[in-house]
Amino acid sequence: MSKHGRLLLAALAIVVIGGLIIVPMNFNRYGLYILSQWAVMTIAAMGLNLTLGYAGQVSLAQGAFVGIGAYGAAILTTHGWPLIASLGLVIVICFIVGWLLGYPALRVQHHYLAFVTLAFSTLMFLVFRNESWLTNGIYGISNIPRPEILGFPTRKPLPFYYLCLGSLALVTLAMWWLIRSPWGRAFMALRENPIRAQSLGIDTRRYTLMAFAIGSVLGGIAGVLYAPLTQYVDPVPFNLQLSLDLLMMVIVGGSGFMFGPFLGAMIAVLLPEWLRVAEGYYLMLYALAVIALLIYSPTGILGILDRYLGSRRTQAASALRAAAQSKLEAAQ
Amino acid sequence: MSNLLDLIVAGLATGAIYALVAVGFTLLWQTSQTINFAQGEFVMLPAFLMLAVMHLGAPFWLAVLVGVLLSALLLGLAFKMLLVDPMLRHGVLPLAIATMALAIGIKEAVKQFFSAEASPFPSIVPVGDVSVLGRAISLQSLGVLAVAILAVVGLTTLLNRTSLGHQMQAAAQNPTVARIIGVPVERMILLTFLINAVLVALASLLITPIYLAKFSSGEVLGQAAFIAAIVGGFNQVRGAIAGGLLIGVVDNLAAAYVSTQYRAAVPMVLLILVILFRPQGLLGRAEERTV
Amino acid sequence: MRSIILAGLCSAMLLSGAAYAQSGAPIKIANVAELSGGGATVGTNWKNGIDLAVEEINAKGGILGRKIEVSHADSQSNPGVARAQVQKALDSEPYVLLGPGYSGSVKVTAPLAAEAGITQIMGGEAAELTQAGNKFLFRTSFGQQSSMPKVAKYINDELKAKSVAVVWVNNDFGRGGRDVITKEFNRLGIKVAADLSTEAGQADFAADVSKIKAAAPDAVFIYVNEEESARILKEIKRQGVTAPLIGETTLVGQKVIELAGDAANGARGHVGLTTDAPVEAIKAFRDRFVKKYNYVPDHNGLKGYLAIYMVKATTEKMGKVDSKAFADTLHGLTIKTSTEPNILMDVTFDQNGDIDRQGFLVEVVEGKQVVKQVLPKLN
Amino acid sequence: MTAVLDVRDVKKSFGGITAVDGVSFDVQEGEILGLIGPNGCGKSTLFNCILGQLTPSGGEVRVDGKLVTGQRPAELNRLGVSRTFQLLQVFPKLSVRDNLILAGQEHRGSMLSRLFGPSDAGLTATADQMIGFFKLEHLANEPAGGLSYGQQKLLDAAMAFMGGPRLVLLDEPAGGVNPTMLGDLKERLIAINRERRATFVVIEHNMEFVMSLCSRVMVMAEGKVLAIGKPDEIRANPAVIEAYLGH
Repeated sequence: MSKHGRLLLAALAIVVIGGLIIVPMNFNRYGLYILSQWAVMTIAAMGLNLTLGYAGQVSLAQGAFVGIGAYGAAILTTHGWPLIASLGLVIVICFIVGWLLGYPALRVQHHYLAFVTLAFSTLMFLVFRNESWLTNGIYGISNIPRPEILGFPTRKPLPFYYLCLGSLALVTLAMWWLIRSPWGRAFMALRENPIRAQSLGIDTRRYTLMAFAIGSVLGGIAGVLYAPLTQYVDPVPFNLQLSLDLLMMVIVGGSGFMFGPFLGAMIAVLLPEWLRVAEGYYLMLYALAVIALLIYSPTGILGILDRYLGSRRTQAASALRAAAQSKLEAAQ
Repeated sequence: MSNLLDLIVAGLATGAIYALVAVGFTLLWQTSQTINFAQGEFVMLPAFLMLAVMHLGAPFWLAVLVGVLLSALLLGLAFKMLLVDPMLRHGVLPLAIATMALAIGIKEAVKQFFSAEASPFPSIVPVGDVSVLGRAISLQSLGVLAVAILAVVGLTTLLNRTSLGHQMQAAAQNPTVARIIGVPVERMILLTFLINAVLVALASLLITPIYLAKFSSGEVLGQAAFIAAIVGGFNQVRGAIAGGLLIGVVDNLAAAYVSTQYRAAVPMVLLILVILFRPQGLLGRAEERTV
Repeated sequence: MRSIILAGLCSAMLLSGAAYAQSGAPIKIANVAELSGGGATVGTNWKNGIDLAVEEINAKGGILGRKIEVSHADSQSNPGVARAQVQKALDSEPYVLLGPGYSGSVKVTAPLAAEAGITQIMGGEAAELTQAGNKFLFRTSFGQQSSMPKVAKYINDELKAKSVAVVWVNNDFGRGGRDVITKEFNRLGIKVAADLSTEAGQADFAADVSKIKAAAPDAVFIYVNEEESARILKEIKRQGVTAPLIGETTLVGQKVIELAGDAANGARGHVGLTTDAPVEAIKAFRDRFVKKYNYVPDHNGLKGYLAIYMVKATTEKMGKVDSKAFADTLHGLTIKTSTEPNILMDVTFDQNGDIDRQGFLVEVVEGKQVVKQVLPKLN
Repeated sequence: MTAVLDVRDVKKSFGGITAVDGVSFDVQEGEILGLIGPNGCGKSTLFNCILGQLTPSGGEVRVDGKLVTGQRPAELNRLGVSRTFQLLQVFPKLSVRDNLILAGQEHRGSMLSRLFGPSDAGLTATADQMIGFFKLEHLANEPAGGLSYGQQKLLDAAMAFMGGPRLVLLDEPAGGVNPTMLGDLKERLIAINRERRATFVVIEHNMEFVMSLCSRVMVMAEGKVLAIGKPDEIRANPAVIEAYLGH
């Protein structure tokens, strides 16, 4: 990218971040709640984007990990644990369960893998619903407290929104670090050509499991925020539909793009709210919008941008090639 | 013992419903790698189309006819041309997501333009029970089973005995080669979409008297059919039938002998085991993979 | 940021509303209900009932000369979304909040309404909802804590059953009823011979019924939704179970009879609120509803309808539109059909927001509901 | 002196068909062994057996005297065995430089240290050196998918050398490459062979390329070794002429 483009991008980033911090100060509780929800879902979708978008492993179980995180936080904080400690435990649990869920991916791929993870998702829903001794079953867990962060209470909507936004920022930084690291490169190699990756010494088994484990941890983190956000957790939101929705966020935003989940979660969380003016028709319009978008760009919103940049890059590359060719011919 | 037999017979009757929905599902996968998450809604919709025609004062037979035609037009032709064609070359996932959105769209449309209430639907099979193996079983279920088996026999005959069928198989198995030897691949794929559309309309006609015409009735059906298709063999029409029947029976046995709270878990565990140890399905053949 | 514009518009409307408040500006009521997702049938009935009542009242000049304006929001049957929509509704400062219908969604939203000091009239039936000391929450129907003991008493006194099979749908509605009645059975010394959870939308009840058969209970208590009631009744008939079948509104309603045919005969149940009640006003309501919406409402349609008339009666009692005093007025209020015919049956609200009203024990005889016993209003 | 690669009696059959039928040979340090034979004679299957992509039905493979039969490709690669593929196998969405860094990174430190270490695993300089060596400087930041076929072939070969391998197995490196670039490629391979004492096994159909590049040539037919020897000997071998020119 040119220096000019980079500067433009940095300016855009500052405007967006500034906007996310300043504009909501005037929002009512509803607006803040929806934005917090967006931040939480973005974190979960980023996890799936790592597993699916970067490492190429189809998972329909991300919703189940949000559920594990939400239940973990709900159970522990209502028993007096601080949220940060529950977060620690949830991370460990999600890492282990995610790692184990990765094992089928070593045997089967693509749609078969999707079906295995789909089954896992349904099983987890049944556990949430049926194991009343732990989860209080269908009644759910209410009165989940909102935490105090460094002495600041987040009971009110605005501080809690900042907590979600701050968490999103931290997760984004960590993700950015991971994707730029040799691991990120290895994940992409796994997606694009696992056999070639192996021949270059990349332990595809371990990276596959890692992609599942880390992706699942992000799902868990989102869940840990979800519980105090709604202050009530029951099994219904964590059925298969959530996993499908998260998959949709990743694909619609643009799978394998760092900021795809931000846009995907925006479509999934904010678009229906905007469409509510259409009353009874809003979900229909929403479905149509998603279908139309996918028909227009099956690679998602960022796919449109990528196609545009891609065609410019190809032009530039072929110009370079032509130049090189003529130089070569001149030398002969 | 007689109890076990009862459960199996009842399970087969329910399984026949799943099987009928699963057949079209596998057809679409075979010819165009389309995983249709809206298949359940595809079964729900034709009944409402027929009800709509009946509301206009048409007799039942005419409503059925119009319903089947509309279904072929909407769920066959339009579905393929507007949704599948533009997205297919971008892989399975975007299309799968689009069908999920389509499922939401169909459900909401039916709820909005008809009703959120369940409506009864006239049965073409006489209502009543007959005694099978000493157990009362509803004629409607038997009707579904008969039609499911007929559909498979018909499809198998079509695919294996006619030149049209051979062309369809060629188009499904290796489109490139098929094109070279002069098979009109595009037309063959369109044909499978039309067959699926007619099958779901047929399923709708048979199932709705039992399930009632309700906007949400596709959810349970779609998921059960989905699992049935995978367990039976994603690329075999008779696999879908076997899978459907198996899921129907397993579900009942699970409720009776495992736990009613976890009955839904048993087919899922079966699904996981099948995928891990026999990914081509119980009756399927291994898919060719290129390294 | 469209929401800013929307918020701006809303506040502009509110301001202009305030200016005209004294000269008959509409009374704003917000409804948040399950209009899509698993509870869509519940929510849609509730919404239609509300709309019918509002239309009637507005046609007659409104409440205290002011028209009613209801906004409907969809909770997607998801507590998280319900919370967002209730927050949105509360931000626009409604007179009264209606809904939601799912007990979980009520639990997550009730503290918000209480904090805002807005009265919430909801459809949830779980026992615990009104026992948390929330002074702003009101029911539209019997909570399970008052309906289930009546059923248990009937099973004990009239049927003299010593063992009962309990069939329930595994959601908050079914589970709640099951938990309360099981407790009652324990108290009365009745054995639970089989405890069967079923799924919403379940098609095949063969396994469940064969378990009932194996348990050979003196009676079967069935607490599932109407469509599943019809399916299980058919299966019970098919497998030849002869024990008496007892349930609630969802077992003996007109819809079940229509769907189950012969198989519904003999089913008995406690009915708190039903369009089949032998009350002229309710029959008239049913006719009006069918005329407008072309189908027979379930009890949720009635609940929505009554919610609006509760608002009307309370407001007229106060003689002014005052959302702060609303809850206090409704506590302990008795609304009589003599003063408000469309409340359909005399009803009293206690300090918890629970209701007291006449109930019925009915049996399905030859495809018709027959009232066997009238359970009088307590106070 | 132990051979870098020692293959003893390797067999591989698929169902009833024996693709590789008891092949034995060894390769000494610094050697370039050519592997030729008609299509379907089992060359690529042999490669895959040596490299752990396939598990041999019988026989042993040793690298520097160490038994490696049945080890996974990634483990073998970290022991210093790398390869190129017959069909193009670069990572199209990664840049040329990232392709090369990727090819070397797993040889640096542990998985954990790579996560917290520099994002290029300290390989940018090495990668750029390799880019320069294969004359791809002007394309370093381009996605590999945008390169021409010949350029991708060069990149593919370059990737095989990033980990500083002891032994490189090249599967038809010259296939589809234009003559100018082919000369380049040969020159680079010879240079690497000399400078780094890397040992090569090369499958190739281009006779001229093989005969001028390799120190020894092995001929396979129907899963067996037909002949092995210096290029001149092979050229003169009647069995080879028979197999190639037909009956």
